[in-house]
Amino acid sequence: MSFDVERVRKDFPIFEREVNGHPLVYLDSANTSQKPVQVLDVMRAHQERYNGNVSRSVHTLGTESTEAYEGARARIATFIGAASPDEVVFTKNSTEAINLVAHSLGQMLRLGPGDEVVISEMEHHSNLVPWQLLCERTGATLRWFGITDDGRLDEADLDSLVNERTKIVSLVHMSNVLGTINDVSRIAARARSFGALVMLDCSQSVPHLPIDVATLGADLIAFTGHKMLGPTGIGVLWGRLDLLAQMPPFLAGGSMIETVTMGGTTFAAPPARFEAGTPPITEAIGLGAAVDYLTGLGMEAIHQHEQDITRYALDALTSVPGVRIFGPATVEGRGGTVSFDVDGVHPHDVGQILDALGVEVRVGHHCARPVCSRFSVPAMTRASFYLYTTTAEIDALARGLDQVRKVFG
Amino acid sequence: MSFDVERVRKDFPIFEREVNGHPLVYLDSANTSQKPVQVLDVMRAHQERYNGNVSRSVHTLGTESTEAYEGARARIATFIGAASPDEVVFTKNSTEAINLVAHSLGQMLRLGPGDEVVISEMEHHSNLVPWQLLCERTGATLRWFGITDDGRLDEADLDSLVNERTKIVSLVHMSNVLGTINDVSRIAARARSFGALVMLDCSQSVPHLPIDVATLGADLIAFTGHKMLGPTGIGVLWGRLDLLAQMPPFLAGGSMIETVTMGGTTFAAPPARFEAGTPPITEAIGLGAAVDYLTGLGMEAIHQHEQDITRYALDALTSVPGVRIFGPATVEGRGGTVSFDVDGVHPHDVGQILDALGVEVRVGHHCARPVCSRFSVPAMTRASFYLYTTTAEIDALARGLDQVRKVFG
Amino acid sequence: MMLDGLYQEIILDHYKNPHGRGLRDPYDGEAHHVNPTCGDEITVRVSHDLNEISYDGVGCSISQASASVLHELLQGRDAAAASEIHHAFVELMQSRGQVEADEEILGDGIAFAGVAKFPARVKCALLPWMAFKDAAARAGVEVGVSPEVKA
Amino acid sequence: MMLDGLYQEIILDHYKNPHGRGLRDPYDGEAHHVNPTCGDEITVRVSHDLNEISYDGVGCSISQASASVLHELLQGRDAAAASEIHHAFVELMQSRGQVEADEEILGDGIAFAGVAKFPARVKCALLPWMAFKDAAARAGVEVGVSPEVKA
Ligand SMILES: Cc1ncc(COP(=O)(O)O)c(C=O)c1O
Ligand SMILES: Cc1ncc(COP(=O)(O)O)c(C=O)c1O
Repeated sequence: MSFDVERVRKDFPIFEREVNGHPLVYLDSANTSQKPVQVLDVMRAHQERYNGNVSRSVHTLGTESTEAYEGARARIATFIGAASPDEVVFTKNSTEAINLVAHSLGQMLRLGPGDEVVISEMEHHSNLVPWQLLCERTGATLRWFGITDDGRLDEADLDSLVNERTKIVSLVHMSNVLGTINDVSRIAARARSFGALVMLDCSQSVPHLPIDVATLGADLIAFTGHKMLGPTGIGVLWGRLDLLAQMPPFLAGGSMIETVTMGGTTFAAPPARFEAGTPPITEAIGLGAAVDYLTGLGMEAIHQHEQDITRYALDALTSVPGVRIFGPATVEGRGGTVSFDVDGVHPHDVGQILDALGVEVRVGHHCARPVCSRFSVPAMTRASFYLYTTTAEIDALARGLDQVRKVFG
Repeated sequence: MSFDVERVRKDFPIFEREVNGHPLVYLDSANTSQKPVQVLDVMRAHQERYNGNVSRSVHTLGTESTEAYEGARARIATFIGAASPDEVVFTKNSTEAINLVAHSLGQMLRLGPGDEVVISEMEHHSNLVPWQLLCERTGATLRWFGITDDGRLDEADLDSLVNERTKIVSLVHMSNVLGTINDVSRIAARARSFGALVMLDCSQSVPHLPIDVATLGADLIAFTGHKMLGPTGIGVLWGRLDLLAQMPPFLAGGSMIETVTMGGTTFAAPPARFEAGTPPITEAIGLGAAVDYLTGLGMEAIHQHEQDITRYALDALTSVPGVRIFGPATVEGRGGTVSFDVDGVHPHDVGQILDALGVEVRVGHHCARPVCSRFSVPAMTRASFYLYTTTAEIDALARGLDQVRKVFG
Repeated sequence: MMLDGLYQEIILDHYKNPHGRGLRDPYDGEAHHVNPTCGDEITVRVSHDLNEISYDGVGCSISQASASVLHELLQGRDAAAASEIHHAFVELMQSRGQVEADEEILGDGIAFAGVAKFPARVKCALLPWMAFKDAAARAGVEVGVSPEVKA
Repeated sequence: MMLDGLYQEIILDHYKNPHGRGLRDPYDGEAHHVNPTCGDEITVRVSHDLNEISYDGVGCSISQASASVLHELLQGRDAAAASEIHHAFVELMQSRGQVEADEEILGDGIAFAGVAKFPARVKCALLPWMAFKDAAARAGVEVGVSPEVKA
């Protein structure tokens, strides 16, 4: 393996700590990732040396801050293949990015009764509830793709689901529960043929896969900094510039205006139009550093490492008696997020016993309750991997599951 | 002076740097404040040792993160005198907090034609444009208090401005341009007599004054972390719990739900209802540390120090020929933010020359263009102070203004 | 957090062999509670004299065992006794391990003393008790003044 | 950033004694531009043959001097010449100080070379030139293919 995971791990201070007397085995990166010292150092240096508000000052600190902030925007634009930094809007997380789009497109398209918005049963609540509320506000109808038994998007109803009434299609690119990577090309092509706009929730894909928005087939995508080695408090909306230019603002306030009188306001061009108030400056700069770190290792290499780990994990879990895996059974078209059930033991109890052994997995509905309902379970246990995950950690997980079965045997 | 400003300054690493060969003289704290090492250390330690997502995990990292995050909420609640931590909602900045209220109250009150929203000419764009848009969306009417010649809220029209049609009154507590601290007791009492809700934009007051929401007379307040020694990316909405409990959600997504099906969603109680998605975790913890730092020094002592500095600055500026001060001429009812005009020199040029001398002031319309229009200037120069400001820095400003007059003499 | 004290034998027994499980008629008050972070759910039914307490739900060992213990402790007690026990259990759970559990009052409930040290699991243990309190109120029985607990 | 090169005598002269200031009739195209961060504003009017260029606005020394220099350089030139000058000025401003200014083409405009090193002020210098470009387009004159500049 050319990917040197042990060297990578040295960049992450948290791996020095123990949990309950065991070395930390962090298998919850789909929830939030750990942060390398390179990212933390850039943020700290900014706060100690260059801190000033952006876009508002002619003074040196303000200019330096603005350059660092806009520099981060430019590097993130390059990272995802955007045509211009102006296509990158900073938000606080994916969730805000999706809400921004739901509100702004709803207004731009004058959504109303008879119009349809299409999502899927595989969505994270953050790409589900904003569309439910949009439909409630406007009278539009929400429709959705189902999930097949092996955890893939069920395209059987494509022709009836996407039709001349469809205005927006918003789908998860990689499922945070099943690990499925959705190839949306057929859906996007059909949506486009009816003039519908296509959004992808890339919260789980941008951190793990090489993404190029020029060829992805989406008009808009959302992702979030804390899942890709960056800090909390920063997310990204990418949109085609000509589309962003037509979209009305969502949050309003300082820095998104052109001119203001008490009687009325005109708005700045994107991305400023969508960045009301003081943005998460240090956090954007931190995300820029995260993108540098990821680029340094290479997204292709990272993805390859995760495929190897996932293959190993699928094998290991399959050989634990009583374990049932949800989602694709092989690494084809799936990422390093594996949810499973341990027969007769509630996920909460599974998670608790694993934690006692230092193994950190997530349990619950993973903010995607309809996925749990689809597979008729109230909750699942999920192990999720990243560039720093090792096969030894998968072994620790498997040993932990043996322990679980002993306690509840 | 019992307040030891030199000791305070040692906590701020940025004061070690020079700007253009001069020691940094940072007079732009109303724009964003500098951060003490105590805040930066807490954030760094969290990121290196305890980083996990909140409210979603039973594992140790998640539990530790959640306790740190909720602990910060509790300390911030105490800092402003809230009845319960549940009254404190974390947002990304003041601007988001105000937009949240504008959207949620608009829906809750079913705002429509005939209803009125009252603000003032003294508002920051962040407490102005959201209400303009709300009125556009709903057909309600926006009305506003004017500003007197000496920069105070003009209450002459109170009886006609606040009436039985008034549903919401939202006012700036301390002006970010004029420095005026608004005593809103008469306005709030009248608003309340008609059943209207009162919001205060405390972005400039919470960082500088002892604030007790129990006696402030507002139903809701907003403030922002980066102006009070905290990081960027974090703000606060405080609201009376019984009011928050009635308000519908604004941003939707993970962590703000009770239960979700494809057909519909029910929502969590406040504050979770208003915190969709992964919140700015490290940033909230940083703001908690900032509040600890401020509490350690004492808000009364900080305010007293700023009053002393402001008195000194008003004297110093008044003695520079050609300088005209906007806003209250004495420290009574005003904070440490002083905007002024240098006769015949555009603020951009004033700011540029001061910057060449290491003196960082803000120039422009300060995101409050109507205030500039009110005083018939396109822009102003503003010096703003904080707990770390010294009289020597005011002297440097005065010397800088002499230089400005020389260049443009 | 180490597991010491979390998975007591008593708790695992109640989990594997729950007492009084299943919803029964007639009843005077019913409440359905959900733990939104983990998806645990419980429905509790109560008669006005507390002679019948029935429940059903899905959830982890802690929440299910807690429901079984609740049934054992409260069914057939008068309002005052139920209130005292309810209060003692809630207090124990919120004590972070600082309160001594009284076996006289709490019976098998003392096995939950260890749960109090796991903040993420306190909600699980309390879920049936909060649902019971609501169901009882709907049946006309006020169960104490236990501090409200956040879901 | 030190002030070296920002406040050149030439700039201060144009600021204190602007050329061609004031809006005049008739004109064929007009544009109003605003710099939202600092509130600077300018209105530019242009005749279809570029024989009349008039302007008015409020702003700092850099933006006002830049308008005066624009007037001096472009009024009465043909579209090709105006386009060349416009292009050279925009290029100079976006060069961050890496491009040598050509006095043959830019005349007094070369005094703005120093401004290019102050990112926050480049917008000020360009404000009149962007407004001119729009006004000219409305008068039917395409001024070059200068890269678009963010306000
Ligand atoms: C009075 C006032 N209100 C609102 C804001 C907006 O704060 P933020 O930009 O952090 O959202 C500011 C500062 O920019 C302010 O001074
Ligand atoms: C698929 C997916 N979409 C959206 C989100 C929301 O991201 P955030 O919580 O950062 O807004 C997440 C993660 O929580 C996710 O996994």
